[in-house]
Amino acid sequence: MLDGLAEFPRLLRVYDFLTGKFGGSILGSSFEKKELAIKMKREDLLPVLATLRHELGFNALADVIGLDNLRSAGDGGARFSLLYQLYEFPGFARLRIVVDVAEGEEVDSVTSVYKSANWAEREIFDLLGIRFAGHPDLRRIYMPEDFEGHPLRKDFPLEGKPDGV
Amino acid sequence: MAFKELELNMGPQHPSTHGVLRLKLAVDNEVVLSIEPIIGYLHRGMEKLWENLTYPQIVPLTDRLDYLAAVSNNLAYVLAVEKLMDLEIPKRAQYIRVILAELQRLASHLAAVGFMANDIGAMSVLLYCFQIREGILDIFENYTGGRLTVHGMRIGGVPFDLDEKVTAMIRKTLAGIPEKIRDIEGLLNENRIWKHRTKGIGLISPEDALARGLTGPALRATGVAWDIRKNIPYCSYEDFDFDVPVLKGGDVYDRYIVRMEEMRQSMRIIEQALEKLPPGIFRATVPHSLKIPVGEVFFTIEAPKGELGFYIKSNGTDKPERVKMKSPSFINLQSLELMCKGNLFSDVVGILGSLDIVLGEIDK
Amino acid sequence: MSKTRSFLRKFLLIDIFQGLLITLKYYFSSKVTIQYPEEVQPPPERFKGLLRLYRDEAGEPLCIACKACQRICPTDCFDIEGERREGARRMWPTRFNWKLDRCTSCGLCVEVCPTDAIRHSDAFRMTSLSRGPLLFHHPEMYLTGEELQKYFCGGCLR
Amino acid sequence: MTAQTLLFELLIPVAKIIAVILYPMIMVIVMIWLERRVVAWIQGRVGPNRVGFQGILQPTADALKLFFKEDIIQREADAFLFNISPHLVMFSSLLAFCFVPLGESFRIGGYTLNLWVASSPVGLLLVLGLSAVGVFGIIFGGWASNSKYPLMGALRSVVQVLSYEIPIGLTVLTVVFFSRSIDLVEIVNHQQHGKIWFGFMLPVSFIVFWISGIAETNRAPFDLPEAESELVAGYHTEYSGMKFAYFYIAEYTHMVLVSSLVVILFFGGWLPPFPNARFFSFLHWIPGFVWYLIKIMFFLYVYVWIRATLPRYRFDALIKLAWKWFVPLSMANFFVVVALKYLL
Repeated sequence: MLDGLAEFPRLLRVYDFLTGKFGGSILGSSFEKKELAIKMKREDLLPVLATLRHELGFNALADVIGLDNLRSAGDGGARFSLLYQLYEFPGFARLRIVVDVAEGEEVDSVTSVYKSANWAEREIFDLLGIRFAGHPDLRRIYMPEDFEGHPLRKDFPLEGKPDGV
Repeated sequence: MAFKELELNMGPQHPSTHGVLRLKLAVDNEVVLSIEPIIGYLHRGMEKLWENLTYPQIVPLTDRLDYLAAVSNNLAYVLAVEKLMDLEIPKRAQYIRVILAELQRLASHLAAVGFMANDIGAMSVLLYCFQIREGILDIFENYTGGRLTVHGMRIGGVPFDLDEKVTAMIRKTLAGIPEKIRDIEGLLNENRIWKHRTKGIGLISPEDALARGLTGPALRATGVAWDIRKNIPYCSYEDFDFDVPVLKGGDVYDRYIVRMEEMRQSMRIIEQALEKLPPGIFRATVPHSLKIPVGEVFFTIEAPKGELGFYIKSNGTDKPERVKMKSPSFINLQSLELMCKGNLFSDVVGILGSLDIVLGEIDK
Repeated sequence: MSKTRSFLRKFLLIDIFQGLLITLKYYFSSKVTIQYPEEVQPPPERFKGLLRLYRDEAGEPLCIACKACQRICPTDCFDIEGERREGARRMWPTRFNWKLDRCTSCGLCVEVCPTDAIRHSDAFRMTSLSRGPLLFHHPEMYLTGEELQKYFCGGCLR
Repeated sequence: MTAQTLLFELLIPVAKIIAVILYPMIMVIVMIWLERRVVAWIQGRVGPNRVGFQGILQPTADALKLFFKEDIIQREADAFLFNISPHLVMFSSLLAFCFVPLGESFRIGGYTLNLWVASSPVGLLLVLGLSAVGVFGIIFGGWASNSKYPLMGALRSVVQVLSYEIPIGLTVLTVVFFSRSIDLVEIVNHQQHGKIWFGFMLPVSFIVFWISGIAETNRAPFDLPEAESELVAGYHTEYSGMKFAYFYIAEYTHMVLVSSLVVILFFGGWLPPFPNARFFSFLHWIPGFVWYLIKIMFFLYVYVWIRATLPRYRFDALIKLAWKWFVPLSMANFFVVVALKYLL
């Protein structure tokens, strides 16, 4: 039981519901600074988000954050991790679903559940190179089409590639 | 005759796309069939830069995100870092921050209403809005020295104390604003052409708005009372009483009315904050070479354009591991397609103005 | 009643006349713009103008080449070298290059400088005919007023 | 060729023609300056005041700049149409000025000098027809620039001018019905002796004519064909240099033309305000031409005033306004006026 979660009944209810329904696929959860974060297996991302949206009322996806853990993951950790920041109106509860993605793995896109994920996933594809299966039109959003490489990766030089576009 | 839709290209250098945004439109003689915003012309790679700068060095860079509301960007980033460090901010600094943030909201809404009115043709309203906005920029210039890139926040508080000169200037400027706002409303609110160009245009339902993550005045115009200052109070907003204007129409006219109303509420907050300004220090002591233990935080504030958030992950060094900005304009722009469906080509300009997007924040 | 009143308002163009009256009021009100080169609004006291180095009363540079500003600058505009003269406790800057075209006038260096050597002046006319003058060397960091203008473009000294 | 005929048959008409060409040019220069100053003053700005005293020479500076600017023709543009359309627009409105009576005719030593080039019994029809010809220039210009925005600007202006021709025609009908002639000079004379001016006698016709006139010249709330914020610059986006100057001058000439029509038809062209009242007889000392100018300047000021205040109509509302409001209104107004004339 995470300490401090008790005073937040709404988050507690969500946490119990999720551990009940998806017990197997929860890899870990943390509750610091009054923010609940639950780490999930990559495969069950879509069903979890679907239930969160339809049954628990998390009707808006604020942001999808892509992390490159090249330097901080240490050994064994996955190269990338994706954070889905959800919030629920009118309860104003916040929830973060964390999913680890190894190099070259595909994550299924959540645009079917949350429309605002469309550009967020395109941005992550453009800057980090994580592909999203089932995304309506997965194209680069910032960089020109013929740009090779993904700038936000830790191994991408800050000054940019010398011969780059 | 084979149906051939006209492929139109608006931008990236177009008078009313508020910066370098390109809109690919398919138009069947004036009726918009499909619209696809293309962004990236102002991408400066902020997030890559941030990974190589120390925490205090990032603050001036956040000025350049939403360049019409620099102080709000500073506030969002600075509050996120302070939450990450669990740093206690003195009450006086919080009140000064609220005053600066609300002044910035006033200036940003004035710019938004001015640009929108100018796009729809009422060009004098733009000049009247900017006349008022100049007064607010002068306050910023007297307080921190910068008009647009204000750099008005530091980690731990505010750069200078709010001395008598600046307070008197704020009171004098605020005294003149209500009368000017009444003039603008007199020019627009009842004007039949304005109502015709904005009522029932760019409609979006509350469910669609929430599903697409719309936030800010655009969301509050669809009837969803979501204002982070009220619902998840930060930076001692709970000490002030102000109400959140919410309308049901969900069209361009209601967004305009919500913004005008929010300007009045901001002035109310500033007056209360000036009266109840507690004594004390205006900046907590923070070491110059700031090192933050490992942790992560996602913190959002109610910026003029919508819910502006910062996700910061620290790795114990003085440089953040990752800083991601959740930009309201980036997400609001995605619902432009839904709003423009079936409207005419000349409405796209009005809808884009009512969404109040800023490209610096979208392209990062 | 309100139906006919709104029809009358609409038919007699009341809203348009109301708007016209407001613009007429502004037509006769005082103008806010000033004639720039002739009248110049003096920048306020905390104005973040061109960065200048300052000397103490004895004419010695205040700057002790501690490179705090070089470290804090987000766009690294500074390139400073100092040397310690024998028997003195403090350092003197031998090289103080500052790239004006990289500076975003954020003011962090002014805050972090221990001896208040570098401060914002109220100069904002920074036009120059080429990129050369934008790289300031140590002696040029002390120029203010007329010599500064002459250094920039030596032009009309307006 | 006696000196007499040489003078009267050749020199005076030529001088008058030159005057009629110069008159709109000077009015355009004044209008450019007036527009920039008035819009500036309304918006709290000072407006151009550097070139010449209080910016008087600003229009000439603009003209010189445009004169020396490079005249770009698009590669795919249809060169012939592209070049001809500015002239079409310009000269149609200039030509119309020949029939506009600028002042009353007066006798100098046995010769009546009348201040108009040609006063034909069908003057009104000629002026209305010529002002409608200008539309061709806009259409050809927009079409020939072979790019999307000018094309849309041209299409918009076609529909707009056509649908506002009808209310203009109908309202002019009421005036002609009262003055029983379509000779502009006759209309003014009719308003002279003791009659109330048509503007006050037929207020509805005046309002409808004036607003349709604004729409006819693509100005103020109806400036869709050249809506800056939507179509970049509408039909004259691709034009630069002198060709753009032609369009620019043509627009102002057209504005002056419509204002003079309003003044002549509804406010007694060159008549002093109270033509017959004994008490105001001193007003006759000011020549008719000056009265005509004062009235025109008022209407030109209102043009600019409206432009600075009102937002722009959307295209479908513009057409709805014409067909659903103005056409029936002017028709009903005509019948009412006719009925009143016979009943009273």
